[in-house]
Amino acid sequence: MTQSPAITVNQVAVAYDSKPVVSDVSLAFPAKQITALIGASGSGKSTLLRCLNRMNDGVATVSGEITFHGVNINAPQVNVYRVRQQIGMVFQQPTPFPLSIYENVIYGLRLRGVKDRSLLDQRVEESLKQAALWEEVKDLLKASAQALSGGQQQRLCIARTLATRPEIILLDEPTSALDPLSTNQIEATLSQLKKDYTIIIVTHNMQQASRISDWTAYFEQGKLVEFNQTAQLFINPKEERTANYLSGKFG
Amino acid sequence: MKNWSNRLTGPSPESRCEAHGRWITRLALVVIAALVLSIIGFLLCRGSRLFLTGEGTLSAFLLGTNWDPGHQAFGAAPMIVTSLFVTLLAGLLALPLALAVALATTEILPRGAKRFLQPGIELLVGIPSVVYGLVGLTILVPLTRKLLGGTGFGLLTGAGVLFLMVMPTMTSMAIDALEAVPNQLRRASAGLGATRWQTIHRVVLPTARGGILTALIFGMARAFGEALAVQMVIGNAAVMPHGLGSSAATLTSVLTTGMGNTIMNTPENDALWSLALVLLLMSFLFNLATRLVSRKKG
Amino acid sequence: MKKIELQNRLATILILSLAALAALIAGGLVGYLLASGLPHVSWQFLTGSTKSFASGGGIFDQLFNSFYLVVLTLLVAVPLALLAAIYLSEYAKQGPVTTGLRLAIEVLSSLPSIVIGLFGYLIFVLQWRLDFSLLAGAMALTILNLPLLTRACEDALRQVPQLQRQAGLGLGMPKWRVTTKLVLPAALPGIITGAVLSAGRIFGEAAALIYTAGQSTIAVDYANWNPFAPTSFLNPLRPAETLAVHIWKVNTEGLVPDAAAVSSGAAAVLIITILIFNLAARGLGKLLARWLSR
Amino acid sequence: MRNKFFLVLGVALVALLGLGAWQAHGTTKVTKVTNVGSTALQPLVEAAVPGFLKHHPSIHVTVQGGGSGTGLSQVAAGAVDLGSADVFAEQKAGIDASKLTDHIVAVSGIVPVVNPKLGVTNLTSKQLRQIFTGEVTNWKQVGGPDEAITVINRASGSGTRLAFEQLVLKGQSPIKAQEQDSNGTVKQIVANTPGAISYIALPYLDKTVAALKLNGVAATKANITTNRWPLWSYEHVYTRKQASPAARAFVAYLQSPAVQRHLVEAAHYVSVDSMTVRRDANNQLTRVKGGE
Repeated sequence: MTQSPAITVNQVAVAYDSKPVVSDVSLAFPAKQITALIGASGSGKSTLLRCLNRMNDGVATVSGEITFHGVNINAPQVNVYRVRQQIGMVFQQPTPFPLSIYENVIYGLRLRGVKDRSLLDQRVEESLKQAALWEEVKDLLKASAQALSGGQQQRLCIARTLATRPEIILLDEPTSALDPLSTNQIEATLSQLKKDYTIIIVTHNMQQASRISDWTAYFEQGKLVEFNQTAQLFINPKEERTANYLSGKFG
Repeated sequence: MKNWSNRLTGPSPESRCEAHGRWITRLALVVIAALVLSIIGFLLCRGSRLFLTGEGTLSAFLLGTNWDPGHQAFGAAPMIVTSLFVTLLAGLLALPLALAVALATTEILPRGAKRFLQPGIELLVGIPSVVYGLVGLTILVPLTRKLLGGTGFGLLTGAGVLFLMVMPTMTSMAIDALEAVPNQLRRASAGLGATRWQTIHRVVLPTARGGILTALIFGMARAFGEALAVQMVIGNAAVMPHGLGSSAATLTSVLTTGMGNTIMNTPENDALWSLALVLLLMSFLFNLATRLVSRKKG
Repeated sequence: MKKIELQNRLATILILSLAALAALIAGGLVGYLLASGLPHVSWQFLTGSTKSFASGGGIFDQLFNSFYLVVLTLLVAVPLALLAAIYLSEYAKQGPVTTGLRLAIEVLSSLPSIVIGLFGYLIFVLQWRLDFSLLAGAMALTILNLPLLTRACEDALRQVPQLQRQAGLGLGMPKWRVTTKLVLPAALPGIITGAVLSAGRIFGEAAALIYTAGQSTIAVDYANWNPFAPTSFLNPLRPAETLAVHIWKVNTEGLVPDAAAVSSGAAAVLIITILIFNLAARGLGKLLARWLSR
Repeated sequence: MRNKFFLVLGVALVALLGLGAWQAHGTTKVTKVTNVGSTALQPLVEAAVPGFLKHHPSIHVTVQGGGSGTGLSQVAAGAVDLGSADVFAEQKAGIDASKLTDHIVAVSGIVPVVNPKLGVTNLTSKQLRQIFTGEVTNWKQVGGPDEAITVINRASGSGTRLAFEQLVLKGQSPIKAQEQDSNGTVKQIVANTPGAISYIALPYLDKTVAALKLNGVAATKANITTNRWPLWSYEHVYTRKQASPAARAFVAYLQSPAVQRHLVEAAHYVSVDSMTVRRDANNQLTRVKGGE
């Protein structure tokens, strides 16, 4: 690793009520790379992802340190909204708001009080281009976002996240509700985006992890088992449990 | 480093907006809580006067069967029994029909049916209780007279009018409860080869049970508190009922009839407030019981 | 297999016939009221004012008062119930306090309206010196409608998918913004249904108003738009008799010879008014949803 | 832009309201007089308000119901200016009658009524008493058809019931029967129930029910003024001993010829002036001179 990590997780444990879901995870996510979090359902990978922009606030108790630019984001004086503006999130299912495509993209900016029309126009075009949606929707910016197909909606959600210019984008199984064609398009988009953004993606699809990610972390029962460059981890896993999971053996 | 820690900490328009929102919703809740608690406190205070002044005893009030406040007889048992019975009867009559309408609109009939139903239900809710009472007097009382003999005034007629009054509210809430059942569940059940009835019976109804119980509670609560309409058809005589056709009086009807004719802070008036307190306590117990039942099974 | 299908068919028939029975009862009721009331409704009846002892009185004042009281009450009750519902569904943690509060609110719904009316009389009318007034009536009716309204709002809010909230939060929006901008517009149809049902109860309520808004109307000036003027029709501090109270009064202590006609005519007018009001409220709700989500 | 629009709208609204408040404040001061009490008397008192307003434009009178008990309680507590009642304050326990001033504004006849299909037109005082005490339960026992008697009593504590019990039952207690509070409801129930009997105030009598003669005497105004028809009671308006001038003015107007000659007649009450007897709170009759 030549660059300093984008965000660092140090001895993090998460519990719902008093039931632990993630325990003692330490991990440094490399900047401007795609990191995939894999593991069986309930392994705690989604929970960890949601901790990275404090989406677990009020839902679970998080201990340990999550450091972003030297700041522990769970510190009491930290403003959660500013963290989330720097670390965006895209969810399993497309979540377009019941508005036009244009309004969806600039939603975050509008709320921040940006009024400059030309800046907004420019952001819409940029973000949609980055999300590889511009060509398909440039003539229907005023149309309702809910008329788009599932794949288009998900790319719109990515564009919406991009429009606020975050540093890190968290994706929680972004293609699990999509068909293979749309999945391909999203993957291509993500590969393009890593030039400018740090991307952390939770996926159940191991091919997807191996196709697009630079780094992969394997989780089992709330613990980080192995973290390595994707090629290494998939071809030559150091841990037996990783190897078992990758080859479809459990227990 | 310094730069970043500045960028991520301290208040922002967002955090101010959030604090503002929390504050305003909490304020609303405090206002409501204050209102509710002051009413409850008010009733506790007024309702216990009869016993505190020594004019009546609690046991004589709850178990006595002679209600004649003008002559220091404060036995509220006949009204308690009547209120409970009439409410239960109305609820039990209304529930199947309300549920049937709700099932028909959400599970069987095409979606358009709801459009006609909803305004209809809302209309029925808005008809003043006096009008329900008049309808009861001109239609239900003669009907009961033919059916059971006697005067036609009595428990059954009272329950009938209440049934008419609570059915719309219950239907509307039952529809909401059924609509809250996710469609995936229905599809999953149908996908397993279940018939519509099996899906309703094994998936939809169990899932919506909490909501249906709430509909029942709200419907019966309204029946419990209704006065003007019942008073016109139940015979309004404070005696222990001995059959479906016998005249009786509910807590609310006695309360409403007597309130305007008694002087405040006299035992007669205090006894009426005690009736109101009983009403409050009974519906409290009733709510609590329903909650426990739905929690145990759900 | 055969048995299951037979069972299915029987159950369907049973449900449909029970539903048809309910519809028949309800339809018969409304039809009966309209049929017995509409013949007495005339332009003069709608626009005239009440007479004390002679026949031929109208109901214009009462009709307007009903409308105004519904508006005033909803103005007080809906924000209060909605904010409380937002707190209960979005902010509050499940615990004994919220459960207790919910229970208390629900228990409130079974209090007879005359008790609420007397409470309103002793507190609002006397203690707070509001006199017999629309405002005192609106506050009593607010109490009466809080349980149903809070419940309806809370249910409506809860039915908005969690994902929509998360999407907003993920963009760095504060929860309050997410609630007002995303959740509220989506929940609006449910909230409107609750409000419309409450409006129905307000239109039909009499017992709670007898001691609060009063059962007589002062002569008001429909040309005076200043809500502070004592005789203005918009003054919320004037006593006002609503249509339902009028129906009650005519039936109980009416001295007019045509009491039965006035009562049934007023009931028919009330039914039609509620219908119009509800349709208008729904239309308005659609506009509001569009406006809120912008 | 939208925000600006609403800001302007809001400012304009506040300005208008402020102007309105200022303007309303500047107008002549209005004195409020509130009357609470007997629902039966309410229509009469309410009808007097427009005429009173012509003479005293600055006094606004509000007339509300609530029942005689409420009226007496509230006027005694000082919550309202006037309390109307159909009983003497002395007859109600819990009211300090010495603090109140009684103003009798009308006399109301009480008339027993039966279902019109019954065909009974006359009863003796004894028969009426026996019906209401439950000694007689079938109409054929008093010369009517073979039909069970349905007794509908008035709400206990109401003025009409008190008067009826004192004048008809003479101290015996009535059977437990259906109780109704208002004249209108009683009338509707009697009209709809075969074999029903009850009693209402004379102004409320109409064709839906049949009035009974008592010992052959009909309930007419002329018979009431001479006490040949003994079932009648006063309609009172009470004020506190130190009533406000506005309240006193209104009571005076209620007792003035303008109301007594026209409104009282129109409402089918009997004017106080035309009575040749007077009755006190203890039911003692005294003959007065004059009358008509």
